[in-house]
Amino acid sequence: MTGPLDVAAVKKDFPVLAQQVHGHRLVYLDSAASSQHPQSVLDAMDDYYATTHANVHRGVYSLAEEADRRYEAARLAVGRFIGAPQPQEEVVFVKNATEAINMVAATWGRANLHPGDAVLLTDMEHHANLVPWLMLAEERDLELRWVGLGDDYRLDLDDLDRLLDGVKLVACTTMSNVLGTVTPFAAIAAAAHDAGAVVVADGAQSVPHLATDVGALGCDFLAFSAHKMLGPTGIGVLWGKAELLEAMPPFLGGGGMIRDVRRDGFSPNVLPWKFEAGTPPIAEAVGLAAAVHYLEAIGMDRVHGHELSLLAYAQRILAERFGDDLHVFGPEGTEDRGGVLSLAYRDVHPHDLSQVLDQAGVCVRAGHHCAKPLMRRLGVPATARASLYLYNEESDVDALADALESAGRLFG
Amino acid sequence: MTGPLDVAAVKKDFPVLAQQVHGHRLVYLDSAASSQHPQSVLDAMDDYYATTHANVHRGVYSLAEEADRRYEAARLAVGRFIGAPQPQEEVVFVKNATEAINMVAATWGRANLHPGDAVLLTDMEHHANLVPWLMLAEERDLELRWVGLGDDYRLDLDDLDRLLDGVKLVACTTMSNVLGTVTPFAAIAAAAHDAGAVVVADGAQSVPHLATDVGALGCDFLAFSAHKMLGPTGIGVLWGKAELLEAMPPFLGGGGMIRDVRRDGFSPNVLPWKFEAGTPPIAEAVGLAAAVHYLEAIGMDRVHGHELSLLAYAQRILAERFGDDLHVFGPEGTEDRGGVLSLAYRDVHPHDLSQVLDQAGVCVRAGHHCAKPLMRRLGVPATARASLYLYNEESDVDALADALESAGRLFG
Amino acid sequence: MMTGLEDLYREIILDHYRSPRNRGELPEPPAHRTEGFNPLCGDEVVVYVLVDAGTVADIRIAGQGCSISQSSASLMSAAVKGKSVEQVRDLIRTFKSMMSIHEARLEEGDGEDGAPGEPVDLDSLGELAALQGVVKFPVRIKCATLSWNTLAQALDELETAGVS
Amino acid sequence: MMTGLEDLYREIILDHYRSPRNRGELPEPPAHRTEGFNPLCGDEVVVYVLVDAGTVADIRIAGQGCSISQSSASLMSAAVKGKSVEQVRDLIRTFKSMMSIHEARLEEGDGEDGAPGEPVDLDSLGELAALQGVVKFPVRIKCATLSWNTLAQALDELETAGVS
Ligand SMILES: Cc1ncc(COP(=O)(O)O)c(C=O)c1O
Ligand SMILES: Cc1ncc(COP(=O)(O)O)c(C=O)c1O
Repeated sequence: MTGPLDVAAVKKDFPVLAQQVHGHRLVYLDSAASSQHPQSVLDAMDDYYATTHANVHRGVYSLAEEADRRYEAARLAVGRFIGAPQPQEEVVFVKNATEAINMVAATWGRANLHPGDAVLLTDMEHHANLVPWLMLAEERDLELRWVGLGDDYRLDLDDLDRLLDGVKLVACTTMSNVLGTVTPFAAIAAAAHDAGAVVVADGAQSVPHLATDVGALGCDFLAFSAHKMLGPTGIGVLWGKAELLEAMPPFLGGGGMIRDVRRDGFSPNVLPWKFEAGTPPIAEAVGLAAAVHYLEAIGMDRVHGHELSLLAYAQRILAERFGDDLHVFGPEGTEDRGGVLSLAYRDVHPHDLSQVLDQAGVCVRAGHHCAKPLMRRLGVPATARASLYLYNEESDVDALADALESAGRLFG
Repeated sequence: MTGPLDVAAVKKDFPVLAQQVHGHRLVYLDSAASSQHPQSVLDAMDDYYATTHANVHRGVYSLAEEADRRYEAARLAVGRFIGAPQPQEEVVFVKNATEAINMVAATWGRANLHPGDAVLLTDMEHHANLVPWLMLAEERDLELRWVGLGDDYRLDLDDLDRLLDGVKLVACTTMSNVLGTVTPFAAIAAAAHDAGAVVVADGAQSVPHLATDVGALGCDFLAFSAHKMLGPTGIGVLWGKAELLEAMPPFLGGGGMIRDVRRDGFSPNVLPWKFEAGTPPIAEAVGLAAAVHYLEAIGMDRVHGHELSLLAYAQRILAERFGDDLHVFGPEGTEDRGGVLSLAYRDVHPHDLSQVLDQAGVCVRAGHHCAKPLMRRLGVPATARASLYLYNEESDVDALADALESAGRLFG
Repeated sequence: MMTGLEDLYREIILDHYRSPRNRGELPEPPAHRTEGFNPLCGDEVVVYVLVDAGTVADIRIAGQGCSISQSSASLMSAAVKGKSVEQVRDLIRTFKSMMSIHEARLEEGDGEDGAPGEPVDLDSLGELAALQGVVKFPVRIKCATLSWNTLAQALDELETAGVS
Repeated sequence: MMTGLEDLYREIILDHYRSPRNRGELPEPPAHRTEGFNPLCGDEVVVYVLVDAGTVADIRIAGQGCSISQSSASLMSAAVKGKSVEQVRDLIRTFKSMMSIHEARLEEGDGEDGAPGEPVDLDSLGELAALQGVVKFPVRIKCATLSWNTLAQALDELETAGVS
């Protein structure tokens, strides 16, 4: 697993990248919003549907047994990918990272947070890791505290000890989807645990791009989505420590999550099914497992290395070609950094930028990136965000720079 | 759309049905648990992934715009399929029918049900339409009332007026997944509305098999899942009347469901996005739309007609060949009936029955079918359930009967 | 200019974007202030409207947004000033129907050849007709209609308050 | 018999299913009663166990279930009666490891050629070894282990209560 990534070979695995857009080759720079899919992921799902689909957990016949086997095998594959000590119990399939965090808020949160209790968030969080806590704070009259953002686009941890004092829960991203900043999560988690808090990691951005080990992160819960890591839409993951999951009340009620149901009550099933009410995303789990296998075959260190070298290239090219006309909201250099470039180009509005770039086949995301509090902190309503993944190469960065130049001419 | 269904042609559309199981052709009789998929549904999802995948709702570039268009077009297709008056606002994509019902309980329920309020359920409900109300009843100290089951396997409505007196919410299935009984939903809904109650329809079993019109049903909410109607796993639908959805608090918090977020609070987005937190099941919506188109091209009346004639055939053949050795839990004949046959064969346990049938390639579901209170009412721990869909034919029923005979010999 | 974009970025639009008309605030009261958000992109518009004797006597626009939302707001402000509330409501209706994508198109169309839901008298829109190219870029429609929806809401609020 | 099923439905299993041993109840106290559920299929087993001086002096099985869960319970009752609690715990462990599917197999295997997680001394299991064919039918494993898990829970409860 050493040596550089063979991007040309990787690109061939992704059918969508053969697209032409407005007569140009597709330059997909929006993987932080959602990534593309290798053929092997699509094939795994098609094969599942065409040979073994059946509902899981309850079927005795061969088809259902095989569906069950593939679904549970996906759980093991995902668990291994993130270093889960007890994958069979601790990996819960949900619909997306957002549901994973909501589940923690609605179960652990409702069971353990009481009026006046403090929850610590950061100025970098995605709405998925904000709104569930805002909702719970309103319902339960909680105190919300905030780790601020430094001028270097990193978390300002000077005050951490004071902020942690008496805190019951810390919810923090492992990597900002706007700034690309990789947070010092393990240090925060250790301090939070010392202060007696439970720690939720929003891993939506880091799990697809960095080797992940829940033990090393030191989190109690980890949330992420398949669609940002080469997997399908419709499935995400909540990993939680078994003893915490055990003690939590269930989230949604329905089939599969019960041990018994009577007219006057029910008892919940064992882990992880207690948290998987209704028919789960079976084909999607199979697709996610195929995505995990694809990433593992390449190696996450190689994926990350590739992204950092592209990032360095982009930082250099953009500075050379645009100088002060272009601002990147994010740490300089490649330390504590993923391949996300949030751009402000002169005073061209990000929407207009993205529209003009699209004409050259270049896909970047314009908007607040579901991080409105962070946008307010940055003093802009929106940015144009280019984000990199294993299928991007230097020519994609060049295409971005060329298209930025056209936009400059248009909005002169 | 008249004339009988061309089953041979239909079967060719379903790749899984070309499978061999233990040397026999696959006889899939478990569509009430989850249906199989025509190639067109798989193709629609593959095409989406291979040509247009991007995250929805926020992208300016062409790929994202097309993803958005297909996602919202799916909403319209689903809305039209169920006769939704305002599909663009009223059709909410969720992960499955179970989540749809939980959402109603957690939002409308929490906002409107207070200690002592009464909720009316029936003895026929699936756990998906029981456990959410049991959970809410415990949290809110609600009174649960029950419409009983008659000896004819239909709801016993003699007491309905008394039961409805003072009731705030009625949650009722449109078709039992165990008995095949089609409930007199419109009459119940009308009486419930007269009593001032809000009415939730669990349409998981009827929407895939019967022409559906939410106006004719008279429900306020309708829940169903794609995977039982030729669509993918990972997506379901909550339809709700716009004015009720408007007034409800949001369910999950996160990206896409907000209008604005500040450190001290948030305001929700407009319908339907207010209820769609996080990245939705985009490819799955595209697949569901393809399933809807497939069903519409055949015509739901033809689908249902086909199932009823198969049901009649099955009822006759099973009675002829097994007489009193075989009991069907469900209404006699085809009136108020879908193609579900819950069987008890001598005293062979359903698990053993299903196992033996599997050896002949015949897939039936053994168990409580997520309806434990109903099982207790029927006085059995489980049944073996054969369920029919548009791709089944008389030879499938014959294969079932032959396999039952082998089981009889083994457990004689 | 790159192909395709000329329909979106007409000269008149770029002009209103670069030199927005009626930018600023009005004292309230007597003016009425209403905020509008585009939740998808973060654009915010603030409309200050002064209604006097059934007429939009003055209007100012504040907030931030892209060229489409800003120019649309600017064009709107120029178009409504001095008109009766009734005329303004008509104009809002006409403008929004120019901007509406027909449902059939959303479901069946290829994203390029759609026609608006109802026939629209473009002549009655004057300079505003320059925005019709936006319909070809569905995501931008919300940008173009943001200020119009906000103005409509402002008028509704005033009506509820019994002012107009 | 149809091919493949003979591994599951061995004659000895069908015999215990048709004529279950130690079926019934025991008065409690002195016996201890524990219920077990298979949430996936609705099978319920009730184990009555009488522990006296560190020995399973008597055991009875009630409840409902399929041939596998019923015969497994019957075979279990015959195997544990008269044994010391410690011996019974050993037997439970051995039986469950015969029934365990190795994780690697779940992930990579084809569902037919799996081997149990640890080598199991089948000889020590006597008649119980007849249940090893169940491993080839993963969904049925929970049927076979239901009574064993319930008995283990009963012994745990007794230990907690300080009885054994
Ligand atoms: C009547 C009924 N309601 C609800 C459900 C739940 O559907 P899902 O598991 O897709 O959420 C089912 C299917 O299992 C059902 O048959
Ligand atoms: C940091 C972060 N957290 C959470 C999410 C939410 O992911 P999803 O929309 O898949 O639920 C995202 C992606 O949008 C993200 O970037």
